[in-house]
Amino acid sequence: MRSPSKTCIFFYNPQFSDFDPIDYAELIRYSMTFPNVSRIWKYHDFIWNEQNLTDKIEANGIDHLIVAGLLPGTVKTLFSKAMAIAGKDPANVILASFNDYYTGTTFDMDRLKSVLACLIAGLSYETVAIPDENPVNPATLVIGGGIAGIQASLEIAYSNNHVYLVEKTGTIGGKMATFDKTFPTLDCAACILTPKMVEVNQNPFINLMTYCEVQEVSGEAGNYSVRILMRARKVNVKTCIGCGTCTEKCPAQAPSEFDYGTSMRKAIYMPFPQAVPNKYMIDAESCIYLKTGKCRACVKVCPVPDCINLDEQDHEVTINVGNIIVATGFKPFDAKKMDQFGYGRLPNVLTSLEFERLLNASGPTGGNIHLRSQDKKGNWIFTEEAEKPEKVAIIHCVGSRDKNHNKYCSRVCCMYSLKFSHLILEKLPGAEIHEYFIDMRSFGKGYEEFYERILEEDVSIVRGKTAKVEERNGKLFLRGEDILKGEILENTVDMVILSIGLEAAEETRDLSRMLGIPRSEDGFFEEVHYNLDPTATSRGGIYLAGTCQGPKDIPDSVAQGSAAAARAIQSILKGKIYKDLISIPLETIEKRINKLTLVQLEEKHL
Amino acid sequence: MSSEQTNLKPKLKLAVYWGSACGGCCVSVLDTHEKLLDIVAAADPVFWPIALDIKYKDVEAMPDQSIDLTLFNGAVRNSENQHIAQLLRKKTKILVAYGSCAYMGGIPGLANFSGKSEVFERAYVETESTKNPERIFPVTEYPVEEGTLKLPKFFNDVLPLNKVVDVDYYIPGCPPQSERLIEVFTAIVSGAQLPPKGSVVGANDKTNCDECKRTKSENKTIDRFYRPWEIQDDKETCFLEQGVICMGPATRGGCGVRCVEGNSPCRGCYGPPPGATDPGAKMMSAIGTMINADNPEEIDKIIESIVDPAGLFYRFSLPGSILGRKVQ
Amino acid sequence: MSVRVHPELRNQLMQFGIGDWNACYHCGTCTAMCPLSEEGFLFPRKKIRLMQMGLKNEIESSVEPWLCYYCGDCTSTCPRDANPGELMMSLRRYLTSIYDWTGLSKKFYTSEVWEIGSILLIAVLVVIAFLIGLPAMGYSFTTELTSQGGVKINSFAPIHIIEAFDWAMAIVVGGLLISNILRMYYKIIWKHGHTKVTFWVHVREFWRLVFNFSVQPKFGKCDDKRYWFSHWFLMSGYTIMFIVVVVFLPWFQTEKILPPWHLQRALGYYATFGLLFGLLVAITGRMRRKDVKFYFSHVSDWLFLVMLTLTVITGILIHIFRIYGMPYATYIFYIIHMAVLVPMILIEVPFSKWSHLAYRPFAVYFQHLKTHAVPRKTKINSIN
Amino acid sequence: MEEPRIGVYVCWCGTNISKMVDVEAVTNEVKALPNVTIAKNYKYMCSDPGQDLIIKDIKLHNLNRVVVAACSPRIHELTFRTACEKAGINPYLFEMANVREQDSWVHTDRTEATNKAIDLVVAAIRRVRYHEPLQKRFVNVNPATLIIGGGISGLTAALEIANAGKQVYLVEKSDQLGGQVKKFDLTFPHLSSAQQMIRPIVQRVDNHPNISVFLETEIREVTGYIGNFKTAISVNGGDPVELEFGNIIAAVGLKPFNPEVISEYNYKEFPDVITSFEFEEKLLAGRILTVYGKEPRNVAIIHCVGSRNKKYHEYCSRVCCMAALKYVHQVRAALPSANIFEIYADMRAYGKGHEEFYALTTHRQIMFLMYDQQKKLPVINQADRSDNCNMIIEMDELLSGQSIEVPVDMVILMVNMEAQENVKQVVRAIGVSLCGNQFFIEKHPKLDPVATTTGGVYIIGTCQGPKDIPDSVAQARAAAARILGAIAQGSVPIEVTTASVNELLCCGCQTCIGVCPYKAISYDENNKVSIVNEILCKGCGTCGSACPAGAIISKHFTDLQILSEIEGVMSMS
Amino acid sequence: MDFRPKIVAFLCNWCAYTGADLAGTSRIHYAPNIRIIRIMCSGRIEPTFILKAFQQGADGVLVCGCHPGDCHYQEGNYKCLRRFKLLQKFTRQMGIEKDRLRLEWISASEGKQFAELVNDMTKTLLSMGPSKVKSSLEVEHLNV
Repeated sequence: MRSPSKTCIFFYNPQFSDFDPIDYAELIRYSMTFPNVSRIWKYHDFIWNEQNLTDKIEANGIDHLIVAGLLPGTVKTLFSKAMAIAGKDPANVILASFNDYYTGTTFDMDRLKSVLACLIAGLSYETVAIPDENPVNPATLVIGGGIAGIQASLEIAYSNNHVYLVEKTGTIGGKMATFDKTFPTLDCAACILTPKMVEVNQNPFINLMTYCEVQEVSGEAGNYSVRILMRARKVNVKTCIGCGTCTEKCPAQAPSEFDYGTSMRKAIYMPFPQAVPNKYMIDAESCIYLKTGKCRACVKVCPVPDCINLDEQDHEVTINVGNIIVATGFKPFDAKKMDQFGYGRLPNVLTSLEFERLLNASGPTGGNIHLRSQDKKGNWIFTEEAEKPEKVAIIHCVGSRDKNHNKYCSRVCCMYSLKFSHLILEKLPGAEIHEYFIDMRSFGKGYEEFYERILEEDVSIVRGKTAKVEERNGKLFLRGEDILKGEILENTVDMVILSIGLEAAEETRDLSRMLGIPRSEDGFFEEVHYNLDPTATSRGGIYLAGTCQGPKDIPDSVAQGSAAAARAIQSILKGKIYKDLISIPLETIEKRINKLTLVQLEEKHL
Repeated sequence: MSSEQTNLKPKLKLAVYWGSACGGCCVSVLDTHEKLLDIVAAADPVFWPIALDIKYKDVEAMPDQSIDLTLFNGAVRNSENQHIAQLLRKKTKILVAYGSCAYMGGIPGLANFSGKSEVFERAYVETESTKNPERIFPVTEYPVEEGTLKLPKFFNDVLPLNKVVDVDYYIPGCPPQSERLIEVFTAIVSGAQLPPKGSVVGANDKTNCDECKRTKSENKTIDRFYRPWEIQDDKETCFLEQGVICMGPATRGGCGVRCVEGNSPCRGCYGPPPGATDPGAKMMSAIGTMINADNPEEIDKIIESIVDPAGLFYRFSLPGSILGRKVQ
Repeated sequence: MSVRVHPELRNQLMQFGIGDWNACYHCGTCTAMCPLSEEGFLFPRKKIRLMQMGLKNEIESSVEPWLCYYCGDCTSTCPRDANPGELMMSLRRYLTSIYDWTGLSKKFYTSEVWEIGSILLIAVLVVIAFLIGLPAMGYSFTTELTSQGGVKINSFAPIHIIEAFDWAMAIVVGGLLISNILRMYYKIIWKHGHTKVTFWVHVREFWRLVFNFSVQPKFGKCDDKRYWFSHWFLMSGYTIMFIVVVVFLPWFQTEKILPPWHLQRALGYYATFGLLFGLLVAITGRMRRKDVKFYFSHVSDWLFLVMLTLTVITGILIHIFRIYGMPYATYIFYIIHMAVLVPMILIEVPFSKWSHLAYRPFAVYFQHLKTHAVPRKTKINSIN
Repeated sequence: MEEPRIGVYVCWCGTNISKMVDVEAVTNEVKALPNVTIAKNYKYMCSDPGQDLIIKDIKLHNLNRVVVAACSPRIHELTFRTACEKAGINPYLFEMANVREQDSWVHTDRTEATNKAIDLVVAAIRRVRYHEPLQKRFVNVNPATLIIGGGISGLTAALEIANAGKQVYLVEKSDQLGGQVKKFDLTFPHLSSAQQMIRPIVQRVDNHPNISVFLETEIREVTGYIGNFKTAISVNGGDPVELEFGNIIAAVGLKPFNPEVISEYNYKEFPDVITSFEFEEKLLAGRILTVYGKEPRNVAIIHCVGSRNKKYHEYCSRVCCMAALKYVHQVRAALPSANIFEIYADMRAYGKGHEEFYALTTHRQIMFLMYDQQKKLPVINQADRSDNCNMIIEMDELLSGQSIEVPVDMVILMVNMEAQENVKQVVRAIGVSLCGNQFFIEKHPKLDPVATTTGGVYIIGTCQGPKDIPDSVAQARAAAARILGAIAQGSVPIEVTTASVNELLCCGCQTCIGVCPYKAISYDENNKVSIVNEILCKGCGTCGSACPAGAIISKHFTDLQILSEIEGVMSMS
Repeated sequence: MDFRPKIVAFLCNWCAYTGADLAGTSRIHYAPNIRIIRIMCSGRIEPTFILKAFQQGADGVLVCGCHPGDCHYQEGNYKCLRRFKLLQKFTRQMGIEKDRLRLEWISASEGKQFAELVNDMTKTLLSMGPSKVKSSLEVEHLNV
């Protein structure tokens, strides 16, 4: 593209996006300063039909058109058509989609101006706006020890570079570790994940920091200094032999986070048998000693001298890193918000995650599916004594695809629900299973085949989301519509599984503030470019991986984990790293545009 | 004994026996020509049915372990062979399975493609020169006025020697090359360090191609197999590359590649090399690899040109092979 | 044979109310949420589907819109912006216009000018009738009071004339209404090629009409019973008043002041209270816009409420002024009363919102006719 | 070789194994076997404590052989080998018995399953006796990388690696870079311009000092091995150029499905039935016109053409739904009054911002119609004059239960994405395998989506399975990460279980040489024996079975080892 | 005791063995009569192994590799096929019934097919009865 002769700009802001935080007047003023900009139209003072448009083009002898605004693509074809009719090259209809440069809360006007400036000069913003470079500190910080974080850490470690892997909980493994089997191949999550976890623990280049949280991040690309809170585990990770005597003796109980509360764990505990590090830890909230100052049972029985130190305090460390990879994952949708399904009120309405634990051999029922039942004290608990469900219903899209909750689709629910059906049939042959879905989204590799397979199995898969779940004489009564049959569908089951969606994790908000990376409307972190840079952020040296960027299945998270690592490794190999994209002032952009032709520019910045 | 005799090195006691054999092996001993004198000089033949008139009872009378070296040739076909084999084992220090038959079953071993009944049927009824309408077959005991005539029991299977008794060494060949015999014999006589028990002696570890003078290349792809008389052998290139199955690559050297020298493919009498468990299987595997086709039909077509794989690949070794005999 | 889809129908439907039926992605929540949706008569989703696909005939032949009493559960649980409740409302408006052969209904619903215009016109005519018509006919009113000190109302509004007019109006309105109901019957039952309903069934099921008209049990099924009561109270009040005014006017519009416990007054008071209560609930609801059912208000909704309220209030005033012997006030308000009442009846009952008082119970009746319909010997063209 | 001292460990795998296999029985059964020093069972052998158990025993009972009966060796063989190594014995003196995937998970009779487990463990024990220590070997990595395919993923990977200052050879079969994206007008869901996106990338690649681009070039044969590959390419018929590189990325992408085979759609018969790709051409040209040069009054978009249907392709093409929704906006903008029909099966708006985009689309005056992509496809027929439209689509509409007819003037078929014609050739050249759908098989469907079973060869983008731009780009970077990592390390481990020739037995018949697919065997004229280049050798062992003289040893899969394994599985019956 | 046929199976590591694993991970149940031996490539399978299995008393031998064209080592499965064909001709001569020795292609994604294969083969073997290879080798008069 050489600098176009006669350009005109249409500012477009579609009716159906009611919020319009862009100061168009300012942009117009700015664009007028360019000599080759002949005309500018604002949305409202222009009749949006081809006739009018064609006339304008012919009348003003326009050969380049820039359509700028939010989702200008919605009208692009109108413009290309007009150009074609006017006998001009439709390829000269250029879009300035501001939504690609949305910085979360506001629009950075300078950035929008830069974009316009580039396009007016016939250049693409991405080519001109290449930030300056900093020297880079070879160490990398990975926040979050889920599969994405693990993958990223390992990738970097493989390149013989140092990684700090900071994990909030007492073990790495994240959500995946709590799953029983993974779709569509149904290989057991632990079996494929644990080797990687072990690897992380053994890899000399990875400094594993579990039970830690990032407190503050300062500095810029290539040299961030990060303050990390190291929670008191109160058990010495180095000396603990993981024998478990302490747990046996510990009198205090609390619901197990790992089992999503479907079982109890002691105050001194190991999150799960294959936890990494495979060491115990103390939960200050439930520890009797820490509340009353009495007990110390664990200390008494611990075979290792002063391995347990109940008085250990939290402390902070500060590390310096060149790159940061954010892989904080997701938090499950709170099913209580949808009262019509009675989660929280009805004991045998479970979330999908709870059910994963129920399926899992190391879960509360040793991998057998039992109903929740009341113990002597009347608490609802899972035991292997309890009855097994004969009829199970699985409701898709709980909290997803719903304007009252999360507008977006959570991407994995359809598949894991199908997986559930299969696993239930396997564990409870002859069980009656009903799946209620809206659209079956089995899009991944081998997913459709899996769906087909389940269809052949003895499961009723019904199009039509259940509307409500009520208790009727001890059983669960569902009412829904069978869309395809066009019938009301009423059903009484023993257990209901809610396929809950994924939401941005709590820490996302704080982190986005600390790291200065925007979040999109759905609350997940915003990548710098939807298509071209799904794992990078507008901050230099800060990358995203896994579900913190949006709902994802395991392979996609893993791919992103590696992808994020790529940039880090790249910068380390080069010894240099790009600064923040937003750090480039408008003047610089303008200078570059004026000074350089595209080719020189390319050469300089490669 | 005279005094000068006493300071002489004591001579070895040598036995040579033929089980189910053609006699070729015994002849191969004689084929040592003048070297035979050296043998006799070093060893007294104490039992050798074709050469000396010594009865079984004489052997039975001998003290155990009194014979130093026994060359047992021929396979074990009947109770007599078995009896003598066991007897000689008792009396002998070094029992050598001499020749292909004793080693692997040899040509008689081909009888294992059928059973006793078929053999009798063929031998005593069907053979063109036989007239036996009453279908009279040999029996182990037959009463006459003088008493009962006895015949050894005819076994259903042909067995290599080592399936009947424990064998010290094997000298392969049909028959073994006399030079090899001499080598082995002198080794024993000289009291040299003998190889571990159970090894094949009088043959090479490497297979025949090693000595074969024909030109060999890597392009061993076969579109059709030929039997030797079906093609004009160019007398230079490897038989396999001409499409003629030559057992050379899967057969121990030691014979001096005589057959190939005589422009006839190796037939494998020297048996498998140390690396191979089963004589025919390795060759089949190799030959299979050479078939130049990918789709089943073509492959079948090419294989058709191998008329009798079993007979071809196990000509000398069926009883000694993994399967040992045809399934009954 | 298969039916042709009509994308353009949406443009017509648009005029009958708010609602973006394309937003519906058919999760079925609304139908399942709805306490009134029952086997064979499923809504709202199925009806939304008809609207989406512009299946005109299928829409016209459906009773379901009338079976919906707009509790709003569907709308509040709808995961998209489809707003099923309001869509059903729009459908009812559309159907009313379809049943009406005069085509006025469509005009009234789709053009505010037409609706308000015609109301004003009639109002003016009424006023003229009183100010010019009656005097012209030689009627002159007196201001002297009765022995009880009440206003001599009949001197102003000669009972036989008013009664005659009432009857006339009743016949016109009734005629229109009946003809529309017949059209409704035709579209819902008759036109249905592949089923027929025996005469006996018509007779046997008739009680449902009466029952549903008087008790409105369906409305009762909606989650919030208050609305049912207020609506029923209003409806019963209205009906009583209607009957009394049209059929028993001489007995009702008396100059003699009867004791309060007298049936005439008792009925009057009951109706008044019923109307007032119902109106209060509806108006406050529509103003507060807290409840989904009241969230969206079409012009026709407001117009009707306003007019009815005016009618009631003027009615009350007339009553008071008459008893306390204030002739002028009485007469003036009598005119206003009529000026509001007449257009309300003429426009609302046959052509607009008020027609539902007839359509709803009939819909239930037809619904049951449908359920007892027996198939004719024609192939059914539907994949379910 | 010293007398084997074998330690046998049976894993419960929680209940995965112990539920169906009596691990105690197995342990007791094998305790007494010759050479077995100890036999134990444990809940999770793969866990740290489990591994420690082995390590301790090795030291305590100076074991020199280890057998673990647990899951598939494909999962944990490495884990336990590493454990053995930690304990100071050679990792190859270890053998694994697969009693989960191939026993406890597939059988229902506990005794049978247990017997089978015993057989398998015994076999492992017999086998491991003959295991020999093998040494890990490394090769240096050539920092250059070959990328096959100049689509968005190939380009991204190229830039990613080149920007790290490493050489990239980018080979593209067509005459221009940009791949499928180059054929698009807009991208979903932000409706940004695909052209504006791809053009600068292509320019960057073209002008990048570290990237050499070869257009109209195909890779026929790649020799060598991880870290040191070689290929000869001839740029459009010119004399061949020799390239050397350490890693390979396959990004050959997919090609659109040809709907002619679907009789219902009468593609080709009706000129106004076009594929999504043909429609993109129209969009780029600026005009949406029927063959009669008129603007269509009715446009239908049919989803899942060739997808999700066993007759054509069972898999979902993952992008069509969103692309179709994108078209709604584009058609609507150009033809404000046209009727648009979206004929779909399931609306798969799963990605970030997709569902929102779907919701947005519903506001653009469009009619959604649902059909059954498995059982009954819509049928496109010629319309009568009376219909005043070109074609009529007859279909059974699922959401309404009506069989309907839809008037249309133009039909856009959202065609499925399927494998390129030359995929087999590429696969053969770089030595990866294809799955049933002709997609490249990744090393692990979950945890290793971009690597393959062949070291140094990576697969990215749609050739691994259909995906949209962000997912392809993410994969591209993922592969880049691996390669940059390897380059940073400088060397990578290579195949250990190779073949080798016992020169004392080799008779020089040269049967083996022609057999090797990797040209790893050559003939040594002086010693008259064959010799194996153990770096080229990938350890398939076919030479081993081809050698008539039994002179070739396939390490870790020797005749002796396999034969004793056979004896092992049969020994208990 | 009732006859439980025993099948010795040689599976290539990349396709067949993975397929068998997939059958496991997908919990597709099949007859427990099979004993799987893993080799890297079907091209490694030698007649010796198969004969050995029969000699040891296997009632059936199953050989599985990648589908033609899909071999992880490019053409190992073709070599396997050729050898197999030749061997088959031999085993038939040796009186081993055809159905006791099978070669099938199983891809990494064909867990289901593998399970079906095993069940099918088990069924045939059950109907055929035990293999006589081993028994014909037991020579009655040796222990004289």
